[in-house]
Amino acid sequence: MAETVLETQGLTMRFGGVTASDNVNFKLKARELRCLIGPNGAGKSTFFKCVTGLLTPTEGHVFMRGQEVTGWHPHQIASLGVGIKTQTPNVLDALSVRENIWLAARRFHPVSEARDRSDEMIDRLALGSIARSSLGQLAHGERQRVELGLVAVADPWLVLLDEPAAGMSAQDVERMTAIIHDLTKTAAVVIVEHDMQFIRSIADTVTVFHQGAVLMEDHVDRVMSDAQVRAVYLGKKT
Amino acid sequence: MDLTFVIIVETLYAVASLVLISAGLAVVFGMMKVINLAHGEFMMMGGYVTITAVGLGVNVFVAMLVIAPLVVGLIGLVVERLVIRHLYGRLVDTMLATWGLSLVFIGLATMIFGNTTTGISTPITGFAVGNYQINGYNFFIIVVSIVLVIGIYAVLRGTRAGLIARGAMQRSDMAAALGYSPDRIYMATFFCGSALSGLAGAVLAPLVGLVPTSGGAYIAKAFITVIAGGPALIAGLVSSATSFGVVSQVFTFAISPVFGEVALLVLAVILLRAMPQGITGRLFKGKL
Amino acid sequence: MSLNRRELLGGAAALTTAGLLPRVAFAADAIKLGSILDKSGPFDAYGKPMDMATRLAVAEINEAGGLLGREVEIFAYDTQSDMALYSQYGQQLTRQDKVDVVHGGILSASREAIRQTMRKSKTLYFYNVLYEGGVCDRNIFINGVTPAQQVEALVPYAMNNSGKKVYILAADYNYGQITARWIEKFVRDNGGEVVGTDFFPLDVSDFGSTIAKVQTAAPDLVIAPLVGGAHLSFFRQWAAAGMKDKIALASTTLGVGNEHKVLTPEEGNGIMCAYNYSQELDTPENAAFKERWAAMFDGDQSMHEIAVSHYHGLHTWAEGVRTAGTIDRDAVIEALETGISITGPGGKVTVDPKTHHAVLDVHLMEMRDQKMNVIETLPQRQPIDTQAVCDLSANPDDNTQYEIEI
Amino acid sequence: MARTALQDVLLTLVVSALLIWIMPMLIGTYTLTVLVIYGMLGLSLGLIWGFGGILCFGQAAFFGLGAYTYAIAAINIGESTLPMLLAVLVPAIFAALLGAMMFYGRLTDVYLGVITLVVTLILFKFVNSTAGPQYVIGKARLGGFNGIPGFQTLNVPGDPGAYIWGDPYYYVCAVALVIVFLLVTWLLRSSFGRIALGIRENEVRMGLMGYDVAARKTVMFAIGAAIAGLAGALFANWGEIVTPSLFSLGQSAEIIIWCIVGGLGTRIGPIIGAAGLAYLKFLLGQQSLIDNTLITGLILVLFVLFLPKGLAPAIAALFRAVFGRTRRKPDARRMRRARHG
Repeated sequence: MAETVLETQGLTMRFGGVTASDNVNFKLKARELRCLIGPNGAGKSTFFKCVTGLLTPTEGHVFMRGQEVTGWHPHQIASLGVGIKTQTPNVLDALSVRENIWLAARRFHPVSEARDRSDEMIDRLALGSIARSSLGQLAHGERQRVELGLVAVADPWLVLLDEPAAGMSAQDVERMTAIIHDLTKTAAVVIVEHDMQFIRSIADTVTVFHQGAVLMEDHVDRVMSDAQVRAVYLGKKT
Repeated sequence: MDLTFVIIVETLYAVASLVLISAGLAVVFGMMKVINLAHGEFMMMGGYVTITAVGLGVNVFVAMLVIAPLVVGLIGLVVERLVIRHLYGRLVDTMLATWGLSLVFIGLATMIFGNTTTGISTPITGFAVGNYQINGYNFFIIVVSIVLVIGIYAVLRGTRAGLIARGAMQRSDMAAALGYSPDRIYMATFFCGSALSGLAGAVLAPLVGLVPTSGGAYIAKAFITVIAGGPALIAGLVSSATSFGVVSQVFTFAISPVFGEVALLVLAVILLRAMPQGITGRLFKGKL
Repeated sequence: MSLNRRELLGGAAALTTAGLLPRVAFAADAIKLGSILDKSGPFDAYGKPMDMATRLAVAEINEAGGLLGREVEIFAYDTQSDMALYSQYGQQLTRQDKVDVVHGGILSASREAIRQTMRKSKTLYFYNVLYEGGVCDRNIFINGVTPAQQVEALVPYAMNNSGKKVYILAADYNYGQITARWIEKFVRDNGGEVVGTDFFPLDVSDFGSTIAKVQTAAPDLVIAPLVGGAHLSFFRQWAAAGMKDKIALASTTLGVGNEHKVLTPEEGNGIMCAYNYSQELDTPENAAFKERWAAMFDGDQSMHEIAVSHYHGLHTWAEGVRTAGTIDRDAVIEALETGISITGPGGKVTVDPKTHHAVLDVHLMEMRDQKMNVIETLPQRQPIDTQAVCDLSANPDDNTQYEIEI
Repeated sequence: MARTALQDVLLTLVVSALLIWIMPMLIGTYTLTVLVIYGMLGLSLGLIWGFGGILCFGQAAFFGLGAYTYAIAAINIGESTLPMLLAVLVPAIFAALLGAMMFYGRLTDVYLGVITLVVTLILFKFVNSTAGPQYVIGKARLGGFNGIPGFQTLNVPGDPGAYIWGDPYYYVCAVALVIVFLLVTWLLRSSFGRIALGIRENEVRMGLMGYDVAARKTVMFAIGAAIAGLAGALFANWGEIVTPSLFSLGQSAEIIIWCIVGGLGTRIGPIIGAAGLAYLKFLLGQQSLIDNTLITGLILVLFVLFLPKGLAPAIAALFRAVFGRTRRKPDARRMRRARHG
């Protein structure tokens, strides 16, 4: 049995009178790939933010590799070896692709090793041709890819991705899927996603959120065919 | 007993004058997210306009309440067209440009009026409360501030322009979507803000000696009051002016005016540290 | 030893820089007078008339044939009310322009910023402004009024006109602090009592709470050594509160920069003060002086206490040079130390050899309709405060500003 | 970074050696000294604002703190070496505490500006009201508005009698500026500097990468304060008096104007801006036709409107245009973001 890398117990987040995340118990094993789905406002993103330290939960606990991290700052969580990609592309616009990736690698490695690793990552992501361009000049898909590179270059054992495929072309999505599969060789991956196409192509186990709570958690095929899920979410979509 | 009354009046006056000196800045900041660091100099100009007008034989109240706001408002309009207009959306750049403008105005005022302190006498006489004499003009300032706050509230709540303004405050693109040119809204707002600054400077002029650098004494206080007040225009203005006014007066009476000022500043640091979005960023959310 | 080293370095620097300046050669024949004043910025109300006084005095000296048959040329710098510029221009005057004497400095801070520079470069220095007293340095001559000269006269006069309980409101800096202590001493000496003292930094302009506080103490007299534009607010707020007719008011500073012309008659009337000069002084010297001033500056009448003090200083220096027969610093100092006197618009001014301060007339005045009417003249007051601590004939190497223990 | 580190250092050394040699022939060394000191002060803000994205409205506070620390320590100690060190350390520690308070509170932008402004005001008001005899530190009276004159000025370390004064002092200050400049260059080339640049660009991303943003900004802030403190101590030695006006908002304003005019996001820009504008102010003091403040204000307004990147990048662009060397133009976005921190 693989180790549990991420666990939440009774995770609850309230904003004023609204309960955005309601008593969520969640477990993720090493090298597992998990998608979180649910309609808008189902609490996926709140859950994501509580786990990554962008929000401090009102109640409940977050554990990573058995270590309680509730209320930690994002940088402390990231320092454990957790890679995080937020919903909107969060990159360093004025710096070049190489500098972006180098900065991520430098956090965990000395200068020269960071350089080698970022070169390697640029090759792996096929970014060589634009390595010197600044991020502000790149297309959306390229920026998303670079951000994934930032996450991957740090050798995380847990990766949290918020809508990685949003707004990307089919070709970009394909490339993204390959990168994510690559990541699962060494890391557990959590993906918050809307795009059903993408989820079908990548997911194994899926957790469905509804009104802040976990509605069901099962294999993607069974989830897709579940009547209740279809009712709250898919039915309106497809 | 008499002293208590005097202290209450002085405290009310402190709060009122903070409201008065911050109102113009608050309007411009609230609506346009522009921090006008030349605000103090607009007040200074309000003072000079009043003194000049009174010198030309105009009734002092007319000069203070009508002429000064109008003239300073027009100066504001020119400034908006020439400078601010080009810098919308660039908060720090507008701060720097208006800072530069404030220096320009100080320089101009020095060249025109010289550095000699000038002033006019207070048009309202003092009166006795028990054993104490009170400055009657303080009441005038308190009344002007109250009228001002109610006036701003009424305009925002009750008029069409106020509705548009509130819309622009929430979402600057919304007014545009409704078919109002944001350019004109900004122009109007800046005019109003400048006029309020001019009014404040005019009303306070009889109490202080006026020199071209007088504005510097106000801008820091107004800036702090507005930022600490946070996003809600009226609630923010009143709540932060009240906290600062009361605290500074308590320390002024208990120790000395210097401690009063320092207490105000220390409170500002604590407030902003505890509520980085200002008082109304945390409390009174969604109020005006 | 260290001093010699400095001189050497300073001299070398002046040589290299002077070589590049052609105008030095042009002015070689004239006596060079350095002037360093705030002609702009917040203190220009003091500085501008002082600058005019400089030009008037030098014009008079030159019209009378100059000094030692040489013309006096002014090297003037505007320090823009910025203390850092005093250091800068002070160096410029001594090292580059190599002037023979420097007149100037307004605030005590500005004097202290350049005094050591003048001393090190052996440039004779005149500071001609009313100040807190106590400077003891053979290189400097001071003919402003000191607290003892002024307060000793003002306090009994003001107390006689009001009563024995006194409240002091003073500017919170060197001058105000020291003057407040002198006021306290003289109030006690005259059988009175100080019921309260408050100090205000120079930028305080709201005195509402203070006025309430003063009323709680219920004094007969308020003495206010307040300084500058912000503090002027006190006098207006005091009048606005209707206090003018309830408690008497005296000041050691109001009027020095012609502030009484800014206050309305209702605000200013009845305020008591004591200075070396008032435009209303009824003497032939003053009448002639005002006429010459008006003739030179298109009818201007902005002369005030410290501008006249400055004017006195310039003529005192000129008299010293004439007596010495040379512009050599040491010779001029010795000549001045003989106790030279001049008679100017403020009366007779005599150099006190022991302190390098001035023995002068103090006039008691009362403000009335934007004028400072002279009530009484107390002739030839000694600077007894500085005399108590400073004796340059016994200790010529002294170089301190004493704070006189009272 | 186009040039290698070695080229950068060599270029700096050659250019500065030339300037140190030539400038005294054009301007008196006494004036030159203060221009050099202001240059250092400009550089201190240029570093934390242009490269750290921290908009500080109170850089003068650290300048004044350095000057006062030096004056007070020099009166008490009587030899200048330790006071110089203290003058660097005290502002740095003060900034570290203030920075930690602000950055761990996640204050940014205008709020940062307000806090630094308020802290400067508090310091100014406090120092300004210390005229009374009760305000004494050791043997040093704080002196209130009049400041502290008459302290031991810079001497050859270990020999309190051997003053460094006049021309030699100019060379000391100029060399100090070159050393600080090289240290800043080194800092910006190091990982710390590149990470700081990343933080300026996007704090959230740098946090998600695992960098402790607040700690790094605090350190950056403290380094800027240390440089400002050193400039303050040198200034105290130059003027031989320290006054509260060192802490004033006007002084802070000037530093900001220097940076804007010289060019943010460059190392040399703030130095040029500082020296140039200070010299202009000095020249204007010799005329009375136009008010000085007016000109300063006009310069600031015109630069913000028409040359928001400042002189240094503009001159560099001109240079490239004239000599026809094509290099990738600096991204407009980069400069703007730098300003907004």
